[in-house]
Amino acid sequence: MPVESAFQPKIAAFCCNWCSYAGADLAGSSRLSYPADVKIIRVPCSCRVNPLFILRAFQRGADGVIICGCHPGDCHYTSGNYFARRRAALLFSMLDYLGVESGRTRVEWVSAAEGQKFAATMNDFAKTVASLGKCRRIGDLRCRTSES
Amino acid sequence: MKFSYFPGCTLKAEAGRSGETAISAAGALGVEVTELDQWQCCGAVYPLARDEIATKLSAVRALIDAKRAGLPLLTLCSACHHVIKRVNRDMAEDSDVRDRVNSYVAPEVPYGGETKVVHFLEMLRDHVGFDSVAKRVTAPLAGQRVAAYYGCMLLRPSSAMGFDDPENPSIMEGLIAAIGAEPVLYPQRNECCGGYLAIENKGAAKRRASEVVRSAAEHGADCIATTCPLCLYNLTENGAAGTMPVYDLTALLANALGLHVEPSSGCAAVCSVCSERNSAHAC
Amino acid sequence: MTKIGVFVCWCGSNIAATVDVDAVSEAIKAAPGVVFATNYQYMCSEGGQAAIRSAVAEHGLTGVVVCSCSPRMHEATFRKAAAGAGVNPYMVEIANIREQCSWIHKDKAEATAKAIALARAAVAKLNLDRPLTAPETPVTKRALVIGGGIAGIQTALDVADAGYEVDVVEKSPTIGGKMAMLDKTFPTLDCAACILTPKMVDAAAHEKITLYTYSEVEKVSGFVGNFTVDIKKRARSVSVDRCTGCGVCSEKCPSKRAKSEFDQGLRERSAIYIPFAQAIPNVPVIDRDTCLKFQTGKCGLCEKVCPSHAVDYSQEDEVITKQYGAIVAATGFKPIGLERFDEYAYSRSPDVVTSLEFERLCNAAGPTKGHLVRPSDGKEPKTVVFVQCVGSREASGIGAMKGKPYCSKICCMYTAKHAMLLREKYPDSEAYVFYIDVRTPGKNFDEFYRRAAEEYGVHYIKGMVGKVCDEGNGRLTVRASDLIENRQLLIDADMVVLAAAVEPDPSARALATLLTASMDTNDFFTEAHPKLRPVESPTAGVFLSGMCQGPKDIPDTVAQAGAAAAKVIGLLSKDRLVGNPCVASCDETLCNGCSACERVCPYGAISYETKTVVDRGAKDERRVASVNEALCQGCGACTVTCPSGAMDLRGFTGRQIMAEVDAICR
Amino acid sequence: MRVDNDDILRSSGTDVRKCMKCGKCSGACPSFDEMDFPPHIFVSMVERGDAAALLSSKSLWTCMSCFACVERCPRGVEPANVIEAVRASAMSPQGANRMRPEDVPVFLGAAGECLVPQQLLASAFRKYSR
Repeated sequence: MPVESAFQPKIAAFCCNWCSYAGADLAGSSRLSYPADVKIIRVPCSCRVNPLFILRAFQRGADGVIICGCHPGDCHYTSGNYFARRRAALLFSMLDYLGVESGRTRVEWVSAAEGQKFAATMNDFAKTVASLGKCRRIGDLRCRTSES
Repeated sequence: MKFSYFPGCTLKAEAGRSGETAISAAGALGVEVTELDQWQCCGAVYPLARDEIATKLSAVRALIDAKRAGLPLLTLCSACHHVIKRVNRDMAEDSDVRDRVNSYVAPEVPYGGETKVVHFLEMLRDHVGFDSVAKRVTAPLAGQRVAAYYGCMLLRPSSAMGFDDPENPSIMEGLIAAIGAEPVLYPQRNECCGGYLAIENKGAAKRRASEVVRSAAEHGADCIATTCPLCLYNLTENGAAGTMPVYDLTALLANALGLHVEPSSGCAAVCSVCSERNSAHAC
Repeated sequence: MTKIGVFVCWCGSNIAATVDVDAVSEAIKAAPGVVFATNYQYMCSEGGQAAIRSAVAEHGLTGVVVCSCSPRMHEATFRKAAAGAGVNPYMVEIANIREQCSWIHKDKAEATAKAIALARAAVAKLNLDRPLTAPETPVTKRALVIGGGIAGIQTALDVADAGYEVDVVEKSPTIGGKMAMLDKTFPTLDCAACILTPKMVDAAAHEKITLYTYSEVEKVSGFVGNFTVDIKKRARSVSVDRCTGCGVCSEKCPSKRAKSEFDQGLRERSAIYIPFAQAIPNVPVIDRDTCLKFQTGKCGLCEKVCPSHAVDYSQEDEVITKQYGAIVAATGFKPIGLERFDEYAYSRSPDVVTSLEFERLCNAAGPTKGHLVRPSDGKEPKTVVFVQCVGSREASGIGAMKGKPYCSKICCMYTAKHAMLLREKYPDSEAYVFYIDVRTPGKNFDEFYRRAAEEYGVHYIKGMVGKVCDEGNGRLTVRASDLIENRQLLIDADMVVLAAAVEPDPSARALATLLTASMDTNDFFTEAHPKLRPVESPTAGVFLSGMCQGPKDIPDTVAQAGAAAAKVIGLLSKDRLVGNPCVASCDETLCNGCSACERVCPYGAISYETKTVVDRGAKDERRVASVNEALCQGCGACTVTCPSGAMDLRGFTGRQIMAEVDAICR
Repeated sequence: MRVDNDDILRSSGTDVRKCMKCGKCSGACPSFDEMDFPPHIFVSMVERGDAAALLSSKSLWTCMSCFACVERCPRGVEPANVIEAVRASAMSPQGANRMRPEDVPVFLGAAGECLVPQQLLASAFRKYSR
């Protein structure tokens, strides 16, 4: 992949096991590319994503964090995605207040059938994050490795 | 039991005596009623437009005066009751209306719908109790088959008025039974009398009012009783045309309590003969 | 410290063409805990699995990372392989370097770097994995069906036919439910009793089925496979064993003023009564509220006249406790009360009836012996107006809603049936049906409705009734709109039939609490998944049959009843249930007893108990959360809700996920 | 005459999109026979943005605001409010009032006393002018 700029954002994508992770698999088996900067962490449900995980990611130098879950009403555990949505709304507005731009955080619903949407979402998100540049606001110097 | 009282224009003007009748009946039942010092017309019709503020102001002023007196606000005319109760609900629940009205009226303490608006019938049912009314009746209307006429404004919209079951009400029948008469149920009792159409389209108002009177007659009523001055007028002038007496229910109450009300002039037919327990008594 | 072996799969060229597998296995050797790393052509093949086994033996591995395809594909394979090699199967992590890497990237250096990062994340997580054991519980091979209508009967018969014991608990004195009240059924017009009563008899006669009528579920504890249920058998005051069902008691009973529940109040019944002729059991019950013996102490006539000495006034309620592996809710429905719909004059006029009342008036075993007449004066109706959607499809406006927001689903069809029955009985009668939409999806349903209009001459009018006036002379005036012709109609009618919305039986709410089964805002039971698990409650071991889950007609109800039975049979056929060990657990030393987790748990798996907690050597009485591992499905909602960090999810602990975050943000 | 459909939607304060076109309002309306456009058509036309066509409707002056439609609507739409909103729009141009102060004296007696209940005059005046 041609590298347009030296900056390659680090993006953590939390995907629920039942919909979004399967959607990512479908994107893979359909050979739909998205940037290698996006790395997926599998969780049973989007509601397992503790706000602390997101803060940790930014502290450790992530430039963007996205949570993907089942569409509203389709949660494998009936209501987990609603919890995730509410928690994310609160956390993201606080992060925005702290200077972590709202473009760096996102919640997206991706079903197991939406490989196309998964790839498109990741491409779009990566592009947005890249345009925002390095996230320095809450990164912890002590957590920086020498290479960064 | 003490109440502030909002008489409204009609009961002060041509039907003036019916307001006084009601108040004296209340007095006889041990209810102390104080007319608000100053009041303006309620607005006559509740403005259905949400953004309409000016026409709600006088109702709010009355509500604020009652709040100052620390008393529930008693109403008698259906229209006044309807307007004041709905405006009060807006003040309690619609922050937009509340803010705009408060900034316009500028009371010492912002008004937020604190006053309880009570119709005369509710006062009798909930504060005096129909049983107590029955006990004080000295001249029961035995043998009279009285058809209660509710009209629209007391009952609807029920979520705002919270007065009675809008489709199968019972409060007036309760009072009719308490004063010794026999209530007559008929399907038109909660259908419109024609309302203000009487000005604009007398023919339509006549058709409506006649339908109400016909329905009451078919169900064997001797007379119709209502508490709304406009209904009283429409049913008398446009509906009954002399075929069926239409009374102000509070006058029937006063007579049953032995207050011997004089017949009212003009449209507001108030019966004085009932105390003689005469069933045929067109005024 | 976990001794980790990493196995990088080529997946033929699927991975190896884009990812430098040698580089990955080489780089990962430096990761903490990794003592062995290699790569192989096909890890999922027997050869790959053998490589795992030998590496475990050789290096004493206690954990395995496989860098391969999606865990959704082969996680189970590799867990099994690890278990075969003596490694705890939950000490296996998969790094998905195919779907998430080789298949979506073209640049080999970039893909290789990402594969290494993903492998590192898996290793980081595995370092914090702990061996887990999937819980196993035995299964009680008996099912409980709550509700004895057509749904409950069908489920019970299907489960019993598969050879399992089934108990049916029914709160009324007989099984049969609402279907027993119906006259004909759509779209075939066959008689409801003719097809239902044989099933009732089958259920009663089935050696595997026990019926508890006039009984209620009082208490439920336990979990899937192992429920313990208290059933209260209310006192019938008549011995089921002795009674022969001769009916002399009901005949002689002097108290005959109670309204018959079965006949929708259209007939009066005695205090000792059998609801209807084909009732099962065919044993009367004494309604103690109207019985003179119980109310005044005087009477006792039924006891005297009973030839088999079955009447027993001293009977008391009895509670029995039984074990079940599965529970089926089949609590059914009722039509809504029409107190708030008096624009239709329902409470004013006896000739304004609900559809269920109309059904009884048509029924040969009903209060009029099938002679369809007006309840007020017993005259045959000539003009009948049917009003659909009474209380269905409502929305709240300035006030609270009077009815229900949903479509009741069955009204369009039974109204067509009723109109046809009327026209068949009285060819000179007129039937008007006021409808908003006619909804007839179903096999032969639309044809049925069209027959009503075309062959039976039923007048279908798109519009709604605004007011019904009881004119007091035996006439009803119906005022309604005709939207197609844009006019208002005044119809002089003899009867008005209201298609009242359906609602869940009121007993369902309390039952849902007992079962910790969730309900929607309308008190219908919620299914585990609206598409894929329609007959299961989110609570494991609880299944749904019939109207308690949503409005349904008889064909749908029977189909769902069978589906619920299949699920029950699938559960009971297992000797032991293997659970998911990746469930929530509570660190009692951290728990502050706030109950936040209990509220978010969709499965009712969390309860609170007061117990002695040893915290840093000190003993303390505390109210702490406790997770029922058989009920927990492992979603993790509680873990994030917990303000003190006491709740964690095994297999996906906070530390594990943090470690993954750290690894990929490196 | 020009009318802003959005103004009508706003001032009626009701959500006409909730209407499921059952026609119960027109089945309940006691003034139906006096109307050219009955209540359900008012709601429908305002919903599709065609309130202008209603400005000359006879129904504006024959709706009695009895709230039967409001009370009985199963969807919480308030047809009477929609009619009132259109009525207000129809009267907004100068001189478009249906009732003028000079129309009042016919209802007064020789001594200036009201020949009809004052409430009737007041309500009609409020409804027919602004």
